[in-house]
Amino acid sequence: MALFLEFVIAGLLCIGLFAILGLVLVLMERKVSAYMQIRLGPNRVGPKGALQTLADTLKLLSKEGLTPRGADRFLFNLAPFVAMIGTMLLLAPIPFAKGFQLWDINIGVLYISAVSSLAVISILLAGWASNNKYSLLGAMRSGAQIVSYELSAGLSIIAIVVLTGSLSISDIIASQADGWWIFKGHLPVWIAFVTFIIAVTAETNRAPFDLAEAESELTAGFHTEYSGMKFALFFLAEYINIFIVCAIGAILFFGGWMPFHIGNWEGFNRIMDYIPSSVWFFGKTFFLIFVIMWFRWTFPRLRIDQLLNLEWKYLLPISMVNVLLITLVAILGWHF
Amino acid sequence: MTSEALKTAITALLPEAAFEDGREWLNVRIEAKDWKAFAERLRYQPGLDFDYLFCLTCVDWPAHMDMVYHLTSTVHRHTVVVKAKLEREDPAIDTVCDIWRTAEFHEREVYDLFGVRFNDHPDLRRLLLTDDWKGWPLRKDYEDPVNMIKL
Amino acid sequence: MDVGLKHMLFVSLALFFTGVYGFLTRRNLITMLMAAELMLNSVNLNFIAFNKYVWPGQLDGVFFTLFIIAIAAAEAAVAIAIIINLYRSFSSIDVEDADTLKY
Amino acid sequence: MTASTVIFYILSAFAIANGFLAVTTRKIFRAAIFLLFSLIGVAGLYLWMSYEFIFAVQVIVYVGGIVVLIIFSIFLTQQAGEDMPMVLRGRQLFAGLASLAGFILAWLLVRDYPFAELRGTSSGEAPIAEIGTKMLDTGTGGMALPFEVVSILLLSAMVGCIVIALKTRKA
Amino acid sequence: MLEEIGKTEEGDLIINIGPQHPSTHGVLHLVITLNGETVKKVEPHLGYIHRSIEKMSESLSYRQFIYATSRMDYLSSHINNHGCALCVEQGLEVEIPERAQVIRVLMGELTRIASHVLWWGALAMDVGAITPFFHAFRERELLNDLMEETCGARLTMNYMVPGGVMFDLHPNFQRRVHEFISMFKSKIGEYDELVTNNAIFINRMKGVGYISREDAISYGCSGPVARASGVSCDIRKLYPYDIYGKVQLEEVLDDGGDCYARYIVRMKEMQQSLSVIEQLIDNIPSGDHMAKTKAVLKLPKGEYYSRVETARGEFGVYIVSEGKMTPYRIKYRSPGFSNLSAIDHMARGQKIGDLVAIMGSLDLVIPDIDR
Amino acid sequence: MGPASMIVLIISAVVFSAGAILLSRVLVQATPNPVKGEPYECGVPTIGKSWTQFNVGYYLFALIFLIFDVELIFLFPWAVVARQLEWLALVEILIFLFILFLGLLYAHRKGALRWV
Amino acid sequence: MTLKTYFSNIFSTIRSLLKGMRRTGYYFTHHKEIITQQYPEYKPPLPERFRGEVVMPHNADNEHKCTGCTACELACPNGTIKIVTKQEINAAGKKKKALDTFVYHLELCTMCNLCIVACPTDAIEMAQSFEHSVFDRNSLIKTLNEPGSKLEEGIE
Amino acid sequence: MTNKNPDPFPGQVHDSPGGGILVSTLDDVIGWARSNSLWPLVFGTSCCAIEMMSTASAKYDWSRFGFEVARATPRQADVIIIAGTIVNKMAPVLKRLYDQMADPKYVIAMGACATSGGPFFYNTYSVVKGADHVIPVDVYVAGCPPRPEALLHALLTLQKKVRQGGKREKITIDKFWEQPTS
Ligand code: SF4
Ligand code: SF4
Ligand code: SF4
Repeated sequence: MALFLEFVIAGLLCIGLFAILGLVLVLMERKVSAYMQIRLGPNRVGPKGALQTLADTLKLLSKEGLTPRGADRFLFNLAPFVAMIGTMLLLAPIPFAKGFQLWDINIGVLYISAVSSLAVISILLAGWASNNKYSLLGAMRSGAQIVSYELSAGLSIIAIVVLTGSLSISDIIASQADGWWIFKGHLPVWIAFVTFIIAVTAETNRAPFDLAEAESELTAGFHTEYSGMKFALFFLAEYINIFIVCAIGAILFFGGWMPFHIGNWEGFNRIMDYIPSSVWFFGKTFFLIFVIMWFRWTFPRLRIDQLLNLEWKYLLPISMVNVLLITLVAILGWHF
Repeated sequence: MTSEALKTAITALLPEAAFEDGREWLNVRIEAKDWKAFAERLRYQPGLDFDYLFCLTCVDWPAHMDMVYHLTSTVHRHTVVVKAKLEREDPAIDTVCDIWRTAEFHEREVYDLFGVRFNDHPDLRRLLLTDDWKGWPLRKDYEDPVNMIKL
Repeated sequence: MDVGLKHMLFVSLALFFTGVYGFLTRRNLITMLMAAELMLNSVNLNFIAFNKYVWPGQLDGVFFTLFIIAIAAAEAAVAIAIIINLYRSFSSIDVEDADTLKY
Repeated sequence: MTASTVIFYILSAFAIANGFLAVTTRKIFRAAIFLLFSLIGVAGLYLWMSYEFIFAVQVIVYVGGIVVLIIFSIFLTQQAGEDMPMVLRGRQLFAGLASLAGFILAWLLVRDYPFAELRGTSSGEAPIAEIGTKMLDTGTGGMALPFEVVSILLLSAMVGCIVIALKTRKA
Repeated sequence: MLEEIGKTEEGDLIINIGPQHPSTHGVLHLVITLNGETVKKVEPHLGYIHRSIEKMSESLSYRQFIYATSRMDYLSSHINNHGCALCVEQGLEVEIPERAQVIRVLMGELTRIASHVLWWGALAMDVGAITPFFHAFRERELLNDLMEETCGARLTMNYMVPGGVMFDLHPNFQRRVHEFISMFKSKIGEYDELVTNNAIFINRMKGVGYISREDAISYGCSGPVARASGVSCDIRKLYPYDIYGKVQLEEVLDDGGDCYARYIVRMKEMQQSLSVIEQLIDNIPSGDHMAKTKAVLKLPKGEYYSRVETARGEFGVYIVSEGKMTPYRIKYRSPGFSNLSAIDHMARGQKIGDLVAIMGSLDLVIPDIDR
Repeated sequence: MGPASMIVLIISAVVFSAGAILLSRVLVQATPNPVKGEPYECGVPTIGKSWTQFNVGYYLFALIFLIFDVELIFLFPWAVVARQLEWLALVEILIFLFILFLGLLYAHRKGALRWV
Repeated sequence: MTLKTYFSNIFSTIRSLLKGMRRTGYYFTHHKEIITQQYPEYKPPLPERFRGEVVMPHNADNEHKCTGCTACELACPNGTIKIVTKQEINAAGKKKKALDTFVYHLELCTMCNLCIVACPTDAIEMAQSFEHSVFDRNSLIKTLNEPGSKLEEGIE
Repeated sequence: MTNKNPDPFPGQVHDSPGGGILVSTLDDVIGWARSNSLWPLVFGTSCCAIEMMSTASAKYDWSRFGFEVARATPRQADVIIIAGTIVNKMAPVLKRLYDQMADPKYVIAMGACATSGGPFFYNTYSVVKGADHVIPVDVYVAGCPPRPEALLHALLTLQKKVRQGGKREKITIDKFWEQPTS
């Protein structure tokens, strides 16, 4: 019974985290975009606009979620579920703070890259089931895009795995107790980091890689026909996905919840330790999220062939070579 | 080329062409049946090179219709206005959209609003109005009691 | 009743013969490929089950599965390339159509 | 019946049911999706047996790769919205009987075969480090050679794909 | 070659872009035939905003019809009004005070900048960068404000009337124009940072939507679209009206013929407009802002044609008068109409994403096309 | 919490989504009309069917992806032990990656990575 | 493509992208660049020439200057103004045309200013009000002369 | 630039005089949410659309009220701002867009054209004399074009209506424009 209760509590916690993260991230996106666009952004609803996204969510909740008549009803309604499950499952190995992790699975990062491929399925499902040309085109685009970029994302993860010798997320974090990889690892880690950020931006369908929902081309892409809560679930899943990939980025390159330490400055290190580990974790993650948002509000969108070119002719060969480079670094012990 | 020189050149091309006093540009009045051949000469004859059709329209007069073509040459920078008189009942004239590509849309527009048929036009459909529209709205006798509220 | 090797074998057999059924009834190359994938999967399941219950601690089953998956992927890729090629040539991927066209 | 047994039953029922749907549904796109679920069910069984690595491999290759490819090929070749033609009764019957018979036969064989089950002696896990070591091991029992051969296999598969696929592109 | 691309075959997909679509800048309806992502054919369907302005103008007096033209190409409403006013003045044979001429040119060039700035933001938005759009509006709002002070409206001005301009300049005008100039000069570098030099943007634009010089002429293109293909067609230069003959103005030409060339031409045109404004702003002659005209205007029987260079190209007004209070027939030659007709030519064989870029680079204003 | 967390997560995802969708069913009454169910295509009726077959160059990328995906899964176990095995690991992976790189090069040469 | 151009491509691309990011980053951190005006609280001072709607000013004695000459009605390009006149007997005992109702269709008005220019007595002018949102469009049809108002003395 | 007028969340828990607590009704909460999250459809036909863009732009910034999430598809939009003239050819499209929106949906007629045909009321053969001949309109805003502030005012007016649970009676329309399109 106690176990059952634990499960229920964990489930509720996850749902809560999920919902709150979604609200916060959407609000953050709107504020970030506003400031970059020399305007104020939401500030009327609730104090400083804090309740804006809550209002949006409640609005979407009280909006009709229609199913087009020609659509494959079953798959159409299934798609948001697949998206949600796929995203929710990714939460399992994320350590939100020291020792606060649902499941320290021993293949942690591999698990992440495996489960995240559910996202592409949900998009293909949604695109196909909608019985709409824009949706289908958008779904195909993002299918090709996501699977392509999975490769370089995977390769840059491997780069770190070579250094740590473990796939488990807790091991990866532990290996950075004396410094984050981004500082310890020389140029190859930087290359891996840049590839990783580009690849996950593409994998989460964010601008400048948002071809799946390229508004000026395909209206709303794969979720053109979705409305109300079904649309909201996609929206939510998209943002949580961003959170998760940024969390992975923070874990791999910035030491997850590890505080910032400098060599043997004891006093400094001790002060850093006082900051709760969860603050470190969320701070780093949100920084990466901000970077990804920064991309979105700065760059024009790539064209589909340029996008695939970038992956196949630039990122993939470079990260393949980079893996070799990092092996060399690891073997020679050139990292700090 | 000056107006005078143009006049001689055009008379040489098409002796039947009549000239009207234009304010700024030379106005040439021709028969509708001569238009196609004349247009080709205007476009391709060296020294004339009227390669830029910048305005194509129609005027509906009580008794007849006038097709009006404003042509200019980007080489010599001279301009000529060609007018062709059409029957009011079943107006028709040859298309020039193979000479000037822009004519394709302009002619469709004239067809749409005036009902002028352009022979050999590749795609003569209504352009601005719905396909099932009745009547030719820019004709002077057009009446539309439903949509048109007269002041 | 504890779950053991026999259970796994049952599942894998069921999957295998579902695949066989699909392979026999479908006439569409893509669906046939899907049925084949199902069968391959049941084989993989077998290997892992044997590895777990009969030779725990050894890794041969795991490696077999790994290689089978690799081969399956390569096979699927080539098969689909062929299917699409067929389709482009005959605008059909029905086995019987391909038959009559003597490909 | 422990929770883990229940989960086993759920997973296997999920895999088999979806597999069955995959071969019987008449909408080809749905068939692909059911196949996907069936594969996920199998992956779940791997996880249940604590072979996390195999689970991840299964998901990455099948869910993220093969099924996506199948879906693409469906988009490319099918009037995907339409039902596939009904299978002939007789053929259905024949295939059903044949596979049922095969299944029963095989099951009868397997059921009574005394496998040397070593239950409980080991957790049966396959730690990824061991897999890695063995994979790179050049000695006897090492998989270094097959490992390199895989790359050649993949290369040839890729070359094959490209040759086949480009044949029509040119045409 | 192009014809070959245009052939439809099995596996082609016909989709509608528009009438309600974010990148058609209004209500253009394109039916495009796609093969995969490649555009095989674009068929524009017009008329979703055909407001029968030509018919309406036939029953409006010569003072009244001008207001309707601000609603055609609303981004260059001053210049449109200018063209109409010129045409009527041609018939009335009135002499326009020099002050009015300068004011007209100033307003025209300010409008051109405002229009190009908006186009810049919208183009960036079309290719997916949203922030430039907001930055563009910052500059545009300044212009709107200063025009509002003088003309009393932000968009549909109806400021130029036969015989001059409706009001004299607002006392603040010169100061605010100076403010704008200094502000704009400091911002134009940011435009380059954000968009012009951006590698993604350049890749999206270069080599896309090519149209050769001959084709541009044949399609009747004008304005920046034609000039980007090397066609010299700036009315301000070729057939100067008002005081354009007296100012220093360089015609911006480029021979790239693609979207990037069109982009560069417009960017340089903004500089040119700025220089015209700088030449004039401190030398506005004093005098009347309007010539004396009769209360009721009647054009003598005859035909009148006048043309001006709007932000989009050559805008012509063709009036046939029977000597009455209202024109007998009026035809507006809109630059967008001809420019749009080339879109099929430009887009064939390109990707669907390119189509959006091409539309953006044509700077379409649909009511100007449909009238 | 271990593997059980997956079950918890799946259940909570389903509960969350289903709850939200059901709740929204209760909160709105929709007014249906005949056009609502038709596919949206910029406000005009669709031309032809939406579920037509597509002729796209995407699939070639998916094919090549599949190959590299398999490569990826072999890289993971390698990466874990790469540091211990040192040069052996480097050499083996050099050969492995080199062969695959040849494939990529071949694809590039043949124009398979070029968009059509 | 040589290896050198390959890498220099990459670097120039990254540099141009970073420049763009620096620009947006600058705006993100410099909030004084924000130009938003908060409308409902902050009502911008509108230039007096701004044309928001046509009004007819009345003086303290509820008198206006409109003689009912219909010049504005004629000048208006789209029939926004309807003048209803009546016959009135003035002080001298003569019968004279006078304004009865000045109907102004705000929903039709294009703010073109032609009526104002046309009016010989400057009886109407443009107001700067712009908050014309209503639930029912009939409420946009306005009568500009106040009930019981008269023509100002001395206006012909 | 502080927030001068925060819109209180009606769902909050109030202290009631009796010491207990009292939660606002569900309808209030929904009205609050809907009114504060009016996502417009990207729909502008002509000149007014430019002013609509200005309203979205930095100076007027309708995102302060949460209106900035302009959706390209009617499925996800809440309000159509008819910014511009509606002509006969466009009318069926507008109707279709409106029909395809998910409930609840609202309409703002922006500018003289959308309100009544405005500048094109007389002597035109193709202009619909007011968008409410095609779809029911909630708020009309006059002007040609209305200033951005005027559009903001219209949106705030609509908010008021929504918050009161504004149910609009459907306007019966004669369907002369409903010509079959081929
Ligand atoms: S401003 Fe123009 S439209 Fe309005 S009433 Fe006056 S003349 Fe008529
Ligand atoms: S407002 Fe002026 S123009 Fe109009 S009727 Fe009155 S006096 Fe005449
Ligand atoms: S109301 Fe005026 S500004 Fe708005 S669309 Fe109509 S004409 Fe243009």
